[in-house]
Amino acid sequence: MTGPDLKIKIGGWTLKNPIMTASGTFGYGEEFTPYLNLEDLGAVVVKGISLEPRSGNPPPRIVETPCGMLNAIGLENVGLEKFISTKMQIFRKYNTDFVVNILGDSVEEYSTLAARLNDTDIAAIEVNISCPNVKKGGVAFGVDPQMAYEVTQAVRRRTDKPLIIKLSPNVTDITVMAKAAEDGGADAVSLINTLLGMAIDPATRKPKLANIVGGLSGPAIKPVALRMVWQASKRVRIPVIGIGGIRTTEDVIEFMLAGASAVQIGTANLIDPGVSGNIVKGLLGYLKQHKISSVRELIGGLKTP
Amino acid sequence: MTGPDLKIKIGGWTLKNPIMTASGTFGYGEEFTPYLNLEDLGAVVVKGISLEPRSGNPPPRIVETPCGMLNAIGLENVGLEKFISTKMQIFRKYNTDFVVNILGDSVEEYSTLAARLNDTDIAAIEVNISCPNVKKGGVAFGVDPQMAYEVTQAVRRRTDKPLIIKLSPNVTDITVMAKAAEDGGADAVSLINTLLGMAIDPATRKPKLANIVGGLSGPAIKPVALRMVWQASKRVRIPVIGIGGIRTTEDVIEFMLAGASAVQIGTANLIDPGVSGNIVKGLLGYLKQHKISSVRELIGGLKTP
Amino acid sequence: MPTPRDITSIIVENREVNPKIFLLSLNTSDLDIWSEAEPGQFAMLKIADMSCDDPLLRRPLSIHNVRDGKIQFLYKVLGRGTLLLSQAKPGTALRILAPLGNGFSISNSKTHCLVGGGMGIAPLLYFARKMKEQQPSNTIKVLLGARTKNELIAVQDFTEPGLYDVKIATDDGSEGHHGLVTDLLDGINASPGDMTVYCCGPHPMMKAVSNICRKKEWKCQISLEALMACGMGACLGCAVPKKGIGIQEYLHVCSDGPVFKAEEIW
Amino acid sequence: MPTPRDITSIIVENREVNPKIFLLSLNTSDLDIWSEAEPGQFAMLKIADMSCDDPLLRRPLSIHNVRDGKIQFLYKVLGRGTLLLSQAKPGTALRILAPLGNGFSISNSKTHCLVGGGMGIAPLLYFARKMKEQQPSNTIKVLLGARTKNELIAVQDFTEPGLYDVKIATDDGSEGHHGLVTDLLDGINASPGDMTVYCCGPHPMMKAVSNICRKKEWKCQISLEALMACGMGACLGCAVPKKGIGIQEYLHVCSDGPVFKAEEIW
Ligand SMILES: Cc1cc2nc3c(=O)[nH]c(=O)nc-3n(C[C@H](O)[C@H](O)[C@H](O)COP(=O)(O)OP(=O)(O)OC[C@H]3O[C@@H](n4cnc5c(N)ncnc54)[C@H](O)[C@@H]3O)c2cc1C
Ligand SMILES: Cc1cc2nc3c(=O)[nH]c(=O)nc-3n(C[C@H](O)[C@H](O)[C@H](O)COP(=O)(O)OP(=O)(O)OC[C@H]3O[C@@H](n4cnc5c(N)ncnc54)[C@H](O)[C@@H]3O)c2cc1C
Ligand SMILES: Cc1cc2nc3c(=O)[nH]c(=O)nc-3n(C[C@H](O)[C@H](O)[C@H](O)COP(=O)(O)O)c2cc1C
Ligand SMILES: Cc1cc2nc3c(=O)[nH]c(=O)nc-3n(C[C@H](O)[C@H](O)[C@H](O)COP(=O)(O)O)c2cc1C
Ligand code: FES
Ligand code: FES
Repeated sequence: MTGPDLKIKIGGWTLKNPIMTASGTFGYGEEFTPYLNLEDLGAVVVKGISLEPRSGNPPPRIVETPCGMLNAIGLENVGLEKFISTKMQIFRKYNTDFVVNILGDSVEEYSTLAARLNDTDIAAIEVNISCPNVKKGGVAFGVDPQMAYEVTQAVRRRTDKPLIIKLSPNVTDITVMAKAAEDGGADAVSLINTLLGMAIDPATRKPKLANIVGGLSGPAIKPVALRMVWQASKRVRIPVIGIGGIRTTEDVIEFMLAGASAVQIGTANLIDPGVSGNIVKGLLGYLKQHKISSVRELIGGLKTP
Repeated sequence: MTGPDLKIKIGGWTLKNPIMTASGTFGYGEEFTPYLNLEDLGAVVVKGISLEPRSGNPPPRIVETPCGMLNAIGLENVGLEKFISTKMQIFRKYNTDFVVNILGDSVEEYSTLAARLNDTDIAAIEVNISCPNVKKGGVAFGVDPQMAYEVTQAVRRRTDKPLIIKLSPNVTDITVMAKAAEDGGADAVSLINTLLGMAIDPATRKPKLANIVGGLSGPAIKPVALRMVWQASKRVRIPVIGIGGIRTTEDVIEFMLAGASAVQIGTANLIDPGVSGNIVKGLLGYLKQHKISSVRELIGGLKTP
Repeated sequence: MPTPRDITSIIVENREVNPKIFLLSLNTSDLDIWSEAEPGQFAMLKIADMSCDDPLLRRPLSIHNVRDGKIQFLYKVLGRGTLLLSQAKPGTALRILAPLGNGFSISNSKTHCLVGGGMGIAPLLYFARKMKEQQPSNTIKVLLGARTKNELIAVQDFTEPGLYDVKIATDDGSEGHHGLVTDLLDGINASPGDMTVYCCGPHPMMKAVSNICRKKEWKCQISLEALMACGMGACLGCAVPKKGIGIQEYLHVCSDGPVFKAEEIW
Repeated sequence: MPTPRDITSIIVENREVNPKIFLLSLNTSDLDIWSEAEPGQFAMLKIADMSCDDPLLRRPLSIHNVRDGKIQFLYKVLGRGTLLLSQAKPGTALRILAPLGNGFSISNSKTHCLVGGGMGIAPLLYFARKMKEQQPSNTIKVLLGARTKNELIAVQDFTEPGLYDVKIATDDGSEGHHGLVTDLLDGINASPGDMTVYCCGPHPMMKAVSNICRKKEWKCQISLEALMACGMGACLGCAVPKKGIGIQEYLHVCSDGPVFKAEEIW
């Protein structure tokens, strides 16, 4: 007897199951090997990589908020070349698909990153467009459909890897952003990145983050994420990857019913490092129990009046 | 010895203290008289009123989410005339400032509401612009600066009451919306209204709200609200009224440090009906303890690098 | 009706009486509230301390009994809120907003029939007791139903000799009549005007009971449930569709109910 | 270094030893982790059950002692997380991720001086014990400081006769030297190379200690704190500025520390 089919396709890429980890919450993967088997996961998305190393923001960089957390890590990373020469070697030890999340200050930087990564054996590229476009006055790529379209198209031209555009939720209409990514040639969109938030210490009268503002993640944002995934998946034909506050198998099912083809687990990894592996098992159990032969049957299965 | 000064000004209106209740979470005020003295509050903002009565959305209308709740009440209300003839009579029993929150489907509806309310003895008008503009294809007034400007201006022309425009957080740039309200002639902006969200029941595969999507409120949204208040208050000269997840005196201080001149307490009233009165006491205690002579000293007092 | 208050009460006992069903007894210095409370009214409880945001909202529970200076609730563990409540030890303080809503009102019929299904039995005990106290000569029939014996609650309180005329039904026949509690109701003969039915239970059961009552021209009161945020008429979250033609209007379970005349709804 | 694990442990004792300071003892079937743990390493504890979102994150606590098959933590109630922990009764299960980070490393000096201030004393006990076990002939000086007597912790464990040379300072003079613990350190004479200082306490105190050490050319290890989300190097949240010129770089308290050589930081 064969078990339920957990496979999911994104462009030409077949994932063994729809459970990925979210960029910036799973290190470079290896940190989690004491708690789960990386090979059980659909994919591992690593911390965002830029062309040059970045040292990130001064501390405090994180603060807990009701059912969530704010982070202002400042995209600290080792830079592309060191990433390829060291971290990528580690990936090779595991029979797991690795996705590299990239970030840049300009369309050119994104293109260069994509071109260079195209020659490596990673499974896919995820583009974090929640970064300021230095040339266009620092407005984030992710809040302007035209800029999102341009960066998608530029990256698309330089890679034939599966291309995922990661959308910012800090926009009036997420469907416009999803469509811009689709029109630019993305194979999938992933959403949501963090909501922009802030916390203040009334005792010191200072912001709790040195950067003043930071990104809100965790269970608190799940309702917003679910809504955006539902809206975006009705608008575009490419797969939608759901992200935001996921920490149980039920959460995954909700996101898939809303229209997600796969999901990414973020903040939950920080609290419960084995959670992503447990969710893969939980999902398999759920499908068996409900006699669902393929996980794909869940996608967009929401019953609306 | 005189105690600390809690008074706050919005336009020509002086509030006895900066603590108001948020529309839709405090009924018409009287429901709360067993738990607090309405006269202790800076102002009571009542449930949104439309020209005609509205029966609201079918149930389920509410659902709890992590540290928050979604509501899709559907703006159920008794309509302007019944409101004036019945509910408003009740206000007169209390020496409290009442603010009426209005909502409409078109600029004309808002104008008519404002004109009619201008002849009553309410303290101020708050305009909920998170409503769809039926004539402009159902896009909410609150997500389009031009529409927000127009509705503000139209209401402004019909009333000399203090005019508060209540902003939706579901926008890319809250400062643009705040500026549109200021340019339209508002005396203050209040923010944030609820974040659009969604919840799904994995067992039934149905949305948990009959309306599918609803508004997220409660502690979960506080970091987003605080950030928007901070951004908006740096952009406009009129007072900003902070709303979102407030449930303690400390929360109020944080919002005021971020730039709010006053605050509104929403979801917390539903959980702890005496909370708004307790916060007034708490604020007074805080000022005394820290030997701050006027609550106005807190406004915008955030220390940033 | 007594004015509701928001008080702190201490758990005296919190005991599993049937699988997943707990009897919660609270002590309070403010017993007035409870002695004035009408049967069918409810309380909003904050399970954990007020500063805890998970779960955020209070939970509604019907007053099950007021006995020996204690208030009792009977509740089933369903989700996180009731799970946490079931784990609370004696001595724990709870915040309670009560009494809320409109309870059952004793009609002037000769015979009264209380029909409870599953957890819907909970509010009926206090009602039966109060009615017996206030109108000792009334005939009180009690019909209790559940899916299975294990889910039948408070039976021994009702079957105390000489109080009520009690009949039981279980879906699986593990106790009493093998079938629905509505079968028992259908079997009763009483002329219109002589009989009032008071019903609390699952939605389909209440609907069936109200259909029987309409057919037999009996008066019928039903106690509804809804998801609630405030329990006090402030949020308008607990809407229930009102019977009527034209534009759909809504009633609010917490402030217009939870007990309604059946004809207001169906 | 042992591989960290994520285990469930049961509270055996959770006792207030000083005002607002609790000694937490846990039982675990997985004692290997603890016997291998290096002094100065820490654990991330989830106070309530994993499904509770308030508070959301685990909290870091240093290993205070491993004794009689139990692991002990000594913690101060500061905010909501530690408050809830302090209310947990024996029998409660905690999720524990441990052992994490890099602990103290015993240098080859002749004399070792452990300097603890306030809650910073907590991790030093296990270190003192391990050092005594592994290098019984070492001279171990222990300098303990606090604002006042009530905040001095674990003193009786250190002052067990024959183990360590203990000196105490309090800011208000309520016990030992009336003044700062750094005064005591300043009073010690030892030539460079003969002495290593291991320090844990408030930031300004550690900075002062490291200044004294630099002046006297003593080696100095410091144990830093930072707000942490994961405790295992995944989130990069626990950054601490690295000493250096040019572009500011950061170290990470959970994975590069919590124990650092003072010269890495200052
Ligand atoms: C007026 C009133 C009186 C009640 N009296 C009792 C009583 O005496 N004993 C008792 O056991 N229960 C009673 N209930 C139901 C009780 O309030 C719910 O079971 C409880 O709120 C569930 O909380 P939870 O956190 O455990 O579950 P949640 O996690 O909130 O939900 C678990 C499941 O229960 C459903 N649910 C949640 N709240 C309600 C609700 N208010 N009504 C119906 N279903 C709900 C949810 O949709 C979900 O499917 C009453 C409800 C009302 C409105
Ligand atoms: C490696 C490490 C080891 C530690 N060992 C111990 C120990 O053995 N005993 C002990 O009592 N405490 C120890 N701490 C500090 C302890 O983690 C915090 O006191 C605790 O997390 C506070 O949680 P809370 O929920 O009670 O407070 P919160 O409500 O989270 O915060 C209350 C106050 O404490 C501050 N705070 C919160 N977390 C930290 C932190 N990680 N470091 C410093 N300040 C913080 C906050 O900024 C705030 O001002 C250690 C911290 C680290 C990083
Ligand atoms: C500490 C931290 C660091 C993050 N770093 C990145 C990053 O480098 N690139 C990126 O695209 N998203 C980053 N994110 C966003 C997450 O990948 C994810 O989109 C977001 O946290 C929402 O999911 P969650 O609620 O499950 O955490 C980060 C999130 C956190 C909490
Ligand atoms: C049940 C409910 C009903 C609401 N109704 C209205 C309304 O009629 N008009 C309005 O402008 N805002 C309404 N709001 C939004 C609140 O006034 C407030 O802006 C929002 O809830 C955020 O604040 P909070 O987190 O303190 O609740 C409603 C909120 C809730 C929870
Ligand atoms: S629960 Fe709020 S009005 Fe009924
Ligand atoms: S706490 Fe996450 S990297 Fe240190």
